[in-house]
Formats: sequence, C-alpha cells, structure tokens
Amino acid sequence: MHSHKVLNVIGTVAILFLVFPLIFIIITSFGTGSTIEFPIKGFTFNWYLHILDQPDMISGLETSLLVSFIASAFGLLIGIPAVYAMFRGGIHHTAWFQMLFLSPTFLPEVVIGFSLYQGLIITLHWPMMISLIVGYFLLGFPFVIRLVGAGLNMMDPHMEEAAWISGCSRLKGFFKIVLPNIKSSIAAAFIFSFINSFNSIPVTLFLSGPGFNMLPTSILNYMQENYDPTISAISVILMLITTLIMMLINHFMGLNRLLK
Amino acid sequence: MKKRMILLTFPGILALLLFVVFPMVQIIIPTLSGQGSFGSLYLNFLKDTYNQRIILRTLWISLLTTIIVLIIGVPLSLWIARMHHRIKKILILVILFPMLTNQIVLNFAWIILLGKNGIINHVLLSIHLISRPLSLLYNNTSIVIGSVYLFIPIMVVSLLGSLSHLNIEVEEAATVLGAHPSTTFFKIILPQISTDILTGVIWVFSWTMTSYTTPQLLGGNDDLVMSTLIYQQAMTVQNWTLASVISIVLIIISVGCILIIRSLIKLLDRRVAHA
Amino acid sequence: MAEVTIKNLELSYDKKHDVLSDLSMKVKNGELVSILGPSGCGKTTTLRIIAGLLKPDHGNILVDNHDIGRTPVYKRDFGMVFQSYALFPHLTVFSNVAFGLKMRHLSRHEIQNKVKQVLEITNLTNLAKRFPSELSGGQQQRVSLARAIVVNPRVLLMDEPLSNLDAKLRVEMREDIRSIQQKLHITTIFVTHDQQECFAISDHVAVMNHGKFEQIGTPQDIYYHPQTLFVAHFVGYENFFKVEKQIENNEYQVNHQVIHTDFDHSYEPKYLTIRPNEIDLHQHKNNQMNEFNGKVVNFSFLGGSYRYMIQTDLGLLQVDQNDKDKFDVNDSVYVSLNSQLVIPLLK
Amino acid sequence: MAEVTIKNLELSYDKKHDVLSDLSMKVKNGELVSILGPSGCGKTTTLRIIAGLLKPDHGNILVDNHDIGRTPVYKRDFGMVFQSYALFPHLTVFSNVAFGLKMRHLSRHEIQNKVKQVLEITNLTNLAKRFPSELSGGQQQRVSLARAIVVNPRVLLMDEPLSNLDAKLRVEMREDIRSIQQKLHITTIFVTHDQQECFAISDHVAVMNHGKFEQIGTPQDIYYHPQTLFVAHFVGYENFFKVEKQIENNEYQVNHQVIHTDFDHSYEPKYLTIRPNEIDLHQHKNNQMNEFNGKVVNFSFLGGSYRYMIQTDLGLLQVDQNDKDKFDVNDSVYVSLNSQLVIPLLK
Amino acid sequence: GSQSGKSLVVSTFGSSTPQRTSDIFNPFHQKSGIKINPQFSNDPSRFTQMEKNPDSNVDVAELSESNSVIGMQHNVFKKLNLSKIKNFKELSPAAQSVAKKTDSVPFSVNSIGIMYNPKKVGKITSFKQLWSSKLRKKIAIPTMSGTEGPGILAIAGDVANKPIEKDGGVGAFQELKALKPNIYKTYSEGPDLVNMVKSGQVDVAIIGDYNVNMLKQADKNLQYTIPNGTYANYDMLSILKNSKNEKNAYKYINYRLSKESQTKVAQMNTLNDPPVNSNVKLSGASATDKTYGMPYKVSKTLDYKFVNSHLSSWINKWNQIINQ
Ligand SMILES: Nc1ncnc2c1ncn2[C@@H]1O[C@H](COP(=O)(O)OP(=O)(O)OP(=O)(O)O)[C@@H](O)[C@H]1O
Ligand SMILES: Nc1ncnc2c1ncn2[C@@H]1O[C@H](COP(=O)(O)OP(=O)(O)OP(=O)(O)O)[C@@H](O)[C@H]1O
Ligand SMILES: [Mg+2]
Ligand SMILES: [Mg+2]
Repeated sequence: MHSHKVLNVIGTVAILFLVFPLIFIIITSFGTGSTIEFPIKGFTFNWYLHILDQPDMISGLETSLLVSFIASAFGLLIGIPAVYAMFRGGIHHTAWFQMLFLSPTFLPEVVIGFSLYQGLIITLHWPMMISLIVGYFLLGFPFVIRLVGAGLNMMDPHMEEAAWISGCSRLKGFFKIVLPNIKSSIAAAFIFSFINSFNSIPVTLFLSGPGFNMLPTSILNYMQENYDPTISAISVILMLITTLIMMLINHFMGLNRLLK
Repeated sequence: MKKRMILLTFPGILALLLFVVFPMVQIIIPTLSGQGSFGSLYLNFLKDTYNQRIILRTLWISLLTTIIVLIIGVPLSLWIARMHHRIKKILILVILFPMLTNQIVLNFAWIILLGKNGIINHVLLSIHLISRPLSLLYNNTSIVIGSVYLFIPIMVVSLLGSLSHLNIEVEEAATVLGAHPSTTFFKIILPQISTDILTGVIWVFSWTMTSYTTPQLLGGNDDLVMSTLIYQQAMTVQNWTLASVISIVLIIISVGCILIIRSLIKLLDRRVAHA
Repeated sequence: MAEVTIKNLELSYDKKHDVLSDLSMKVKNGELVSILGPSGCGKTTTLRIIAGLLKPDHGNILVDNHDIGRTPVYKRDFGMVFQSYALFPHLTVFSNVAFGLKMRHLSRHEIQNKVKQVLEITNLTNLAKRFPSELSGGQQQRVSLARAIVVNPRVLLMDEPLSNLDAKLRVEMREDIRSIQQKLHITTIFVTHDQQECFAISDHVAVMNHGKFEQIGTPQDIYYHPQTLFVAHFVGYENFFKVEKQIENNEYQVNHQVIHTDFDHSYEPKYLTIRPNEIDLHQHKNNQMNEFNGKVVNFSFLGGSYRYMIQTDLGLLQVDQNDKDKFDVNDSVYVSLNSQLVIPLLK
Repeated sequence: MAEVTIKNLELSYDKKHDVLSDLSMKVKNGELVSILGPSGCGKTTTLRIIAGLLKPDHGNILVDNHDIGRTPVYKRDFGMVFQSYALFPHLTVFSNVAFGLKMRHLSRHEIQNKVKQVLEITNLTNLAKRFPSELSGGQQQRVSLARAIVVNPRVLLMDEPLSNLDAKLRVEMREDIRSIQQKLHITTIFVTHDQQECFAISDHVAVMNHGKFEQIGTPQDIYYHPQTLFVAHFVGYENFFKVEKQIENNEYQVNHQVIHTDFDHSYEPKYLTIRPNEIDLHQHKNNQMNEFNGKVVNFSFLGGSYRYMIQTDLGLLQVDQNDKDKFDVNDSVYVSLNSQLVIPLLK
Repeated sequence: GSQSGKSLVVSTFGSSTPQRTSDIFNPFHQKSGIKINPQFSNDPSRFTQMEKNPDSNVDVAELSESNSVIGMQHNVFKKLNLSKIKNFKELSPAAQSVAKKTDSVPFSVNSIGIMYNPKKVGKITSFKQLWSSKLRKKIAIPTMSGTEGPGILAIAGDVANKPIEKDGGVGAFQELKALKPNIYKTYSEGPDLVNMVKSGQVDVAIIGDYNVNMLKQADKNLQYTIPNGTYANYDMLSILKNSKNEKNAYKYINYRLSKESQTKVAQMNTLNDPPVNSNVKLSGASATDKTYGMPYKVSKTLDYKFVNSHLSSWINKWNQIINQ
C-alpha cells in the first residue's frame, strides 16, 4: 500500500539496470573462449580454477581483505566518537568539523595516493603498509561520518536522556542505548568504507611496494596481457564474498535493520 | 561537558590534519612558486582554451551524471525503503554488488553491452525502435551511463537510512489531506531528506569529477576529462607539479560547485518552508 | 456531509490475535460519533481503517452507501487528527495548516484567510511562524487539529485530539470543534478516552472493548443506561453487586442482602450498580429502604467532592460527598441506595 | 527521600522571550507536588531543568539543601516519565523496565521480581515480550511509567504520565502511583493539565502560567480559594464579575448590579467569581439575596449534569444542573448566587 | 635496501607474475641462493616511487626505456660498471650502445607493428598503407601517453619524410592529422582493443609486440606484421642509487642477460620476451610475431633524452589534434 505504481516501475527498471552488467559478467565467467565474449560458446568452470594459478591474486585477495578491514575499523574507531560529539555534544560550528571530516571526498584518488606517498613515506618515513592503511582509512572515513551521523540524527534524543536518568553514565548510555540504535548505520558505514577502499586502484598503486600485493592491482596487472574470463571469475568470487559478509551481518545484527 | 565532548573529535581532527592537510600543503607548495611568478602555473593552465574545454566537459558530465543519479536514485531508495524486510535484504545486496565488482571489469562489461553490435543496440534494433545502431560507446553518453551505474548505489546508501526512519504517519497525514502520492513525495518526503540528498549529491558530483577509470575506458578520443588529464601528466610525463596544479583546480572547482548546489538547495528549502 | 457505515470489520496484526472482530456502526450525515474505550482496545486501528491507511482483513467502509475500499486515501476528502500529531517537521505551523488547502488549489488569499481564522480558534496565531520542533506537546496537538478542520472535509476523524491539553483549553477547544462541526455539518468520528469530553460533544457514543463495540447510544443512554459491566464501569459506576437471585419482582439478593429496585422487572440483570455520587451517606440510621450500616475505610479529595470508601455488608462501597470534613476514617456511618437510581446490567 | 528546592529559575530558548521567569518552589521530603498549567506554559521545561537535562540561564536546584547544578544527570538518582515516552526501541518491555535496575547492579533475581511486580501494577504483564513499536499509545505510556518507578528513585519526575490513558485506567494508575509514592515516600513532581487528577493525587499544587507560578497551595486551597482570575478559571470557575466598586463592606457593584458576599471584607477583590454548579436555577422568583432574572440561551449535557448558558443582567452566566430536561432554550429563569460561595479574586 | 646478503628487491612489471616468479626468480634463487623480493606493478607508479623516494628499498629496477632514461637524468640509478656484466658482450650491438649511453642495460625489446584482418582490408606490409583512404575509421592506435606513443610519432615523421629529430615533430603531427580520419579510437588498455577488434569496430590496430597474443586469441583471422622502419623500445635493468646490495644486483643482471635465461623467457608459453642476447636462437612460434630476427635488425632506436624533453609538449599537441 505504501508503494506506488510509478515507484514500482522506476524501482524495477533501476534494479534491472544495476543487475544487467552483473549477470553479463557472471555469464562470461563460464565462457570457453579465451577472451571475454558474449554470448558464450561453451560452458566451463576452468577460469575459476585458473584463479588458483595466480598466486598474487590470491595473496592479494587476502591482504586486501585484511588491510581494508583494519582501515575501516580504524575509521569507525575515530569516526564514531567524532560524530557523537558533533551531533550530541552541543558543540558549536559543527559545519566546519563536517567540512574537514568530509574533505577526502573532494580529493581525486590519484592525489590521495601521491600526496600520502610524499607526506608519509618520503617525509615521515612511515612504513608502506601503515601508509596504505591510512590511504584506505581516508577513502572510508567520509562514509563513517555521514552514515553514522545520519543514524544518530534519526535517534530520539529523549531516549538517551531517559537512560541517564535511569542512572546510566554518558559513556555507558552510549554503549547501552546509542550504539544498539545506530548499529545498523555503523554496519552500513563499515561495509561502504570497506568496499570503497577494497576497490581503490590509484591509492593502491602508490602505496604498495615490494613484499605485498593488493587485489585491485593484481587484477590490473593481469589484464595488461590477458583478457580472459578469469577476471570475470574473480569478480564473481568477490560477489560471493559480499554475499557471505552480508549473511554474517544478517546473522549478527539483522540485515533488515541495516540502513534503517 | 561541551569541553570534554570536543575532545572526542580530536583523534579525527588530528588524523585529517596529518593525512589530508599536511600532505596537501606539501604538494601545493611547489605549484605556487614553479617557474615564473607566483601562481603563474595556474594561470597558464587556465588560459589554455583546450584546458578550458576539458574543464567544461568535466563539469557537464558530472552535472548530468548527478542529475540522472538523483532522478533514479531517490525513487529507487524510497522503493527499497518501503519494501518488505525480506525483499529489502535482497535489494540491498543487489545494490552492493556493483560497488564490489572491479571497476575495470564493469567498464568492460559496458563496452561490450554498449558497442555497435552490443546487446542494447541489438535489442533496440530488433524491436524496431531504431533503424541504425546508436553510437553509445566512446562518447559522453557512455561516460555518463558508466558513472550513473557506479554512483546510483552511493546515492541509495546516503538516502536509505533516513528514508527508513521517516515517520510514515506524516505522509499519511498528507495523503489524508488530499495529497496525491506524487505530491506527498515532492512536498513531504523530499524536504525531510533534503540534507541527505545534498550529501548524496556532493558524493556523486565530486566522485564523478575525480573518477578516472570510467572516463578513461568508456570515453572516446575527444572525451578527455580533468582526472584523465591529471593521470596523463602524473604517470606519463612524470610532471607532478602540473598534475598537482590540475588537481588543485579540480578540487577548487568541485568544492565551489558543491557550495553553489548547497546554497541553491538551502534557498529552495526556505521557499518550501515558508511557502 | 456524508454518511459513514462500517461493516463487519476484522483485523489482526499478527494473524493470530484479533485486534478488531466484527465491528459495525453507522454514522449519519453530519453526526458526531465518539468511540470511547480503554487503552489498546483498537480505537486507533479502527480510525486508520476508516481513513484507508490500513486494509482490514475483512469488512467494508461505505460512504453514502458506496464502498470506498478501492478509493485511494487522497481522494477520500477526509480529515484526520493523528494521536501522534504527525506534523510536517519541515513546515511552519502556518504551512502545516495551509497544506490541505493548497492541495485543494485554493487561491493564496483564501488560504491566508482560512488559515488565519483556524489559527485563531486554536489559539496559535502567535506561533504561526514556528516549526513543530519548537512547540510544546499541547501546541503541537492544536496544530494537528487546525490542519484537519481547516479543509472542511467530508468526514473528520480525530484520534484523541485533545488529550494533551489542559482542562480549560480542552473545554474551549471541544466546544469549538462541536460548533464548527455543527455549523459545517461535518460527519465526525472522534476517538477519546475522556468520558466527559465524549458526552459533551457527541451525538452518539460507541463504547469499545477488546475490538468490539459493547454499546452504541446517545450520551444519555450510555450514561444513564449502561448495559454491561464494562460500560458501566467506564462511565463512572463504581459499585457493582452480583445478583445472586431474584427474590420478588423488584427485589434482588446480593451478598445475602436484599436490594429493592424500581426498573422494569422483565430485565434479567446479572449485576446491579449505582454511582458513587448517588449513594446517600449519613451518620445516623434513617430507616430508609436499602439502608446499610458501614465503616469509613479511607477518603480522598477529588476537587469539589470527597470520595469515601465504606465497608458494608454489601461489600466495599465508593461514595462521593460534596461536604468537606464530614466523616473521618473509622467513623461508623449509614449508606442508603435510592432504589430509583439502582440500575440493572445484562452482563 | 529528599527535599527539592528550585530557586529563581530563568530560561529562554531564543535569548529573547523568557519561557521561565523567576520560578521558585519547595517540595518537601516525600511530598507529591503537581505542576498544573495550560499548554505551553513551561511545565516540561521546568521538569527538564530539575532533571538536569537543560541548563537554566539563571537559578539553582537544591536537593536537601545541596546545589546539584554540577551533579551529572546519571548520578542524581532521579526517575522521569517523558511526555513522549522515550522508550528504548531496541529493548522489549521487560528490558526497558529492567534497565535502571541493571544500572544499579541488582541481582538477576531481584530484577525479575521487581520488574514483574511493576508490570503487574501497570497492567503490562502480558506485553512483557513486545517491543515498543508493537504497543498502542497508552501501553507505551505505561511502560514509560513502569520504567521510572521501578528503580525507587530519590526524586520522581513525571511529565503528564497519564494523558493517553482512559478515565478508568487513569484513576487506577493514579491511585497506584499515589500509593507507591506514599509507601516508598518518594519526593515526586508531577506535571499535568488534568485538574481532577492533580487534586486527587497531590499534597500541593503549583499552578503555572506563562513561566511563573500563580499560586502554590494544597488542592483544597487551590480549589476553594483560588487567588487569581487565571487560577480560578483553571480550576473550574466560569462566572467572573469585574468589581466596579465596593458599595458597602460586603457589597460590591458589578455591571451596575449589586452582589452580596460573606468573605472577609478586608480583601480588595478585583473580581468576584462562583462555580457553575454553585448557582441556583429556578423557574420562579424566590426573592432571595443575589437573585437575578435571565433567559436560557443554550445547554449541553456534561455527563451527570447539564450546563445552561443564561443571559442575565450580570452578563452571560454558566450554570450546571443535575436535573434532566428541566429548562429549554428561551425559557425565562431566575438565578441566585449563594453569598457564601461567591469568592474574591485579587487579580 | 635489503640488508641480508641472500636477498634482493626487484621492482618489475606487473604482467605475467606467475611466469616471472617461476621462470626467472625461482631459477635464479636455485642457482645463486639469492631470494628475490619482488614488487609487481605498472611502470609509471613504480618509477614515481623510486624517483621521489631515495629510501625505497628497491635494489634492481626493470623499467621501460623512457623511464630508465628519465631516471638517469634525475640521478636515480647507479652508473653501471659494464665490466661486471659478463654477458654484456653477447648483447646485440644496438642494445650495447643504448646501455653505454645510459645508466641501464636492456634485457628485452619491443617494437611497433600492425595487427590487421586480411579478409577485410587485404594485406598490409608498410606503415604508409595506414594512410590509405580505404581504412576510414578502421584503425585503433595507442595513445601518446602509452609506451608506443613516441614511436608512432616518429613513424609518422618518417612517412612524411620529416624525421622528428629534425623539426621536433612538427611535420609528424601534420602527418598524424592526415591519419585522423582513419582512426576509430585511441586506446590505452589492451583489453579495450580486444573489445574493439572482437566487436568488429576496427580492422587494423597499431600495437606493441606484447599485445599480439591477446589479440590473436580474440580473433584467429588476425595477422601481425612488423614493417620495416619500426622503432625498437627496450626494457632495461638498473641498480638504484641507494642499493646496498650491489653484488647481488650484478648477479641478477648477469643472470637476466644470460643466454639460458633469455632463451627461457623468450618462449611463447612463458613471458614471450624478445631477447637482446645475440646468442639466443629461437624457433617455431616463439620466433615469430615479435621483435626478433629480421624485425629487430631493421628496427630503429629513438633517442629518449630527446623524446623525454619533448614529451610533454607532444602530449599536449596530441591531445589537441587527435583527442579533438
Ligand atoms: N504494529 C502493531 N503490531 C502488533 N500489535 C499492534 C500494533 N499496533 C497496535 N497493536 C496492538 O493492537 C491493539 C490495538 O491498538 P490501537 O493502537 O488501535 O489501540 P487504541 O485503542 O488506539 O489504544 P490507545 O488508547 O492506547 O491509543 C493494542 O493491543 C496494540 O498492542
Ligand atoms: N526547542 C524549543 N525552541 C523554542 N521554543 C520552545 C522549544 N521547546 C519549547 N518551546 C516553547 O517554550 C514554551 C514552554 O514549552 P514547554 O514544553 O515547557 O510547555 P509545557 O508546559 O510542557 O506544555 P504542554 O502542556 O503543551 O506540554 C512553549 O511556548 C514552547 O513553544
Ligand atoms: Mg490509539
Ligand atoms: Mg509538556
């Protein structure tokens, strides 16, 4: 009853639009041709097996997952207190804080990569891995500020007050009342900062060095001389990983509350 | 209380000063004094009519993308927000997939789909909607299609939370008062999420401005944009100073545009509020 | 300006427990009918179904004998005051009220005038430029009310529109609502839990309990002739006597005592009842009919009267007295029940 | 278990218009004081300041003579019922109520018992496992109430805790609140706009108007001896006569007529007033004191009584009568004002 | 740099990483006991890192000729002691002369060739044919900012008889302008080109050797030719200025230039890198379609010092003429 015909049409068309290339990629990953082609001529799982022959794609996948995870967690750790202070702390001039916190959005990723290389690695002699985590952190941080901020704004402020009066300190009230009510926003912020850093090529190009591979650059490297369905296959694997992560989140905090 | 609260922002402020402001200052400094007088690099860049065209093209593509994303993204978010839990779960997943799929792979998918012999032309031809294949690829159209595809999820994400939190009774009140669902949408729902729309717009606009992969792969020869220009200067010519100059120009332009959009929305908002 | 009929409504939120079961009622053209009932009995649910905001599992809503089940909400030309106000948070008080008029494409000038007039009635003129978040609870409620009545709807639905107002304002507002409703002849359904309010304002009252109407009638009917224990309790009867047996035509045995009554003895009452203020309380035995000895257990001030709890052979009685400080706890007293005021309940 | 003093509170939300101005009051140990006042007068604001949720621009809150201005909210050991309920949406009814007890580190067993007990009092036992979004308005309000009282706080603050309940439940609940409050001797401040509720439950009543206390006193004081026009109007006086001059010690000129009174003539009243139910209405001239001729303009049923509007030489009078159908519109009648019941107002 | 005497950090191209590991690093480790710690990534970003950060712990860099020359100009590398490279004498004379002019030594070579579909456009044997009006909108060429960019400009100059060394590319750009109607699109990524070829949008493409296999897999009908007058473009080895592992670095360079290693990586089924060691003999499929044998002998070299000094303005011009 709450949806409407026009909405149904736009929604369905938009979802089809979003799904269309994905289906295409999934189909091509099973093609027998030695380059990506559509429609496919035969059906094979070989390209999935072929991923196993690419050790740096596999190690890249592991490192990418780990580094993106650490960077996103770091973003939440720094972002959530800041957001709380901005929206619930009665601080003045929050617009300026927001401007600063959202500033990474305006930087081209090449510039983030290059400027961090100059600033952290050359000037401050920070290790490559730490700098990479910083770069990924910058890619995810605006998500934390925005999504968690929106979640907080939506929460009835009287609720927290009721907790204080019940004898809950501000800190405890934060964990017992605020956090459970914004956990879906936090989950969303985590997912998006994770994805955004996980996929970044330009930042990774500058901030990776001898000793470790990252998945996006491995894929890029692979494609320089190969254009076979392996890259479709790895994309499909990534979709499966997403599904898995979402199922985990669903299990622990209920996906229906996600983005709610 | 307020004083202690402000402490909570310090880690964030520190991080951004160290990771954004400090490195940016480092790359800006050489651009100011580079050969010749103060700021001459910027002037030279901006004076060139070819560069001006690139700037305009970049702006045009970003603006168009943002508008289309807005037109599709807002109803889509509302549609998803009002879905039953179970369907909503699946839809959120579908929204996430494009984001997690490698951008290069996605763009190649678009190349194949949009090509002269691609599926889209094929379908359009077979239903006789067109008589000759459309040239959808390697022009502004394909860049916009590719960007819209990438950024719809971003818009949905920035809206979905607030939309799910909207008090349904407020809309019901409007409906009972005789507002057609479309009126309710424009006069009641949109104004309540205007700040979230603004964020979505900021994100989509600035990311289209700065994104590199899509214009590089889907654009034609005459579709150079600022980010591809930055890449060219930085990676091929190794001219980091000029690349920095272009980046700074790009950043200033996108921040400027965002400020304009922001004040426009505010203006609109006030008119809605006091109408 | 329309006759509303609800027919056999049924609804359950969880497909297990019925919230509404077989609800029927008719509201005549231009009438004001109140739905009176305890918290959680399904009043809001009923109103939402009538407005079209909720689909019943079963049953119909007819307006002027046309089933409007398929008419979209926005075409029904109804007005509604929400229990939670549901104000438009992004609009000022003025624009909130003007909204419905704009939807009806009135001229700016007309809108200005009508809104001004309604804001005056609702005492909101000074707050016209504020946003809902800057109003007190009662002020918000008044905006919600103003917004619903300004459009002069075919049917006006109000969900406890006055619950957050003070007594004085409540009386003023209910009189305003009543006079507007009568002047414009708007068919109105009014949900409330306030007995007095409901009696003062309604043509008919429907008393609801657990998703059913227990009794529908004029205020006087409900007030003087409640038919069930529930309704009686709800409209202020406090003393209930379970009838053990009918001794003679007009005499009933209660707790081994006999109560004389005056009503038509063809009734077969399950209970007898009388209001606290209809029991006579005196210090000495008067040898009246229905007189019983008792002891004061407790008393409290109600504003204008005192309520005494008296332990008697009939059980614990509640008695209201206007006089101050007449009796004290533990005083021995006599109560007498006017046989004309004792009424029968059927269940 | 604590004495609360509020001293010279001042507050304005916008730095221009004072919402509270120079508000002072003392609530003794174990007392229940109601704040009674019209919508928007500043009741919620006052309560929030006492709770520590809002900083006043000026003034202090003392508990047992200690200024608690710097004590953080959570250390105050207060309880509060919010006007908007403010339930925790992610917790069940049970956990909502148990929350404060957990903060006080009670054993599981104790928590179970206490919560159970309170849920019973508030009629919520069956709903213990529901989430707030699955409750009706009144049910939510009861949860909010249960949550506040279960912890047995030093000071209990309640913001219209019963406004969404039906009359019957309201009476039950207010009696429960009163008896718990008295048994545990909890100092309580109770905000309401319901006169009767406030009188039934309070040791003292503070009547608030435009951010000031107009009168503080016992319920009887307020009811029988209102001192200002505002208070009188608020507690049910409807007939006001502006005193034109004092003719003799006990005689005052009103609208060119003379009214005889019985009160201490050292008062210098600005107005005289009498309740609608204290005016005698009869068909024929009785030649009593303060008798005036009039005409019935209008009448309505209030539940138990009828209110007549009578046009007289004194002006339009409101008169309540218990009898049904005694007079009709346009009947000529006589009213007489019992001189003992006419009271003076100072402003 | 890597302090341990038994390891070496090598920064190399990101393509075919499994083969690089199995066919270069592992055999080298077995032979010398030195473990390679590789950095795989694209040429420009690795070079930026080395250039901007003297403290990067890279010992040996494998880079394109263009970046190697910039590296020399910017003092990024150690001057090579050619006498420490035992295999140096086995290198082709052209490679030797490039090594002597720079701080780096070539280990492989690519050149520019033409991939075409003879069924659609007939046989192509010379660059000149690309200007034919029959090829309208049928050609894909790499962008100026890619590895082949300068070579294409030089070829255009040769076709116009106005060598770029003489007029700084003015005549060459004139000639490119004339080619423009035939250009369907400039491409920057190999897969992009594959898509164009597969979907039949182009029939002719100017490419570097390393894209041959990818294209031939995409369309069996394609033919590759390296016309006379093509330009060679070396991949070079350099030792970074701050390397503390010079001994191991020379061992690696020696290995990389050895006949054994060069033969191995020149095979079709591994890296398919054309050798610069003259003693390497290839046969069969591995000997064709690459800058080996005749094509290598007739290829010309570019002076990358000259190229690099003009590159910025050329890219500008290219943008304005071709990307227009
Ligand atoms: N969304 C829901 N899910 C499950 N049960 C619900 C829901 N909404 C209401 N209920 C239940 O349905 C019953 C009727 O609710 P309704 O809101 O109609 O009551 P009401 O008569 O308006 O009460 P009140 O006077 O307290 O507002 C209540 O017992 C309530 O708990
Ligand atoms: N956030 C705010 N900003 C500006 N004005 C406010 C704000 N909150 C309340 N007010 C104003 O302050 C006055 C007092 O408000 P308050 O909420 O204390 O009233 P109240 O006595 O509790 O009324 P009610 O019985 O209607 O709840 C009102 O006139 C209200 O409009
Ligand atoms: Mg309700
Ligand atoms: Mg209030």
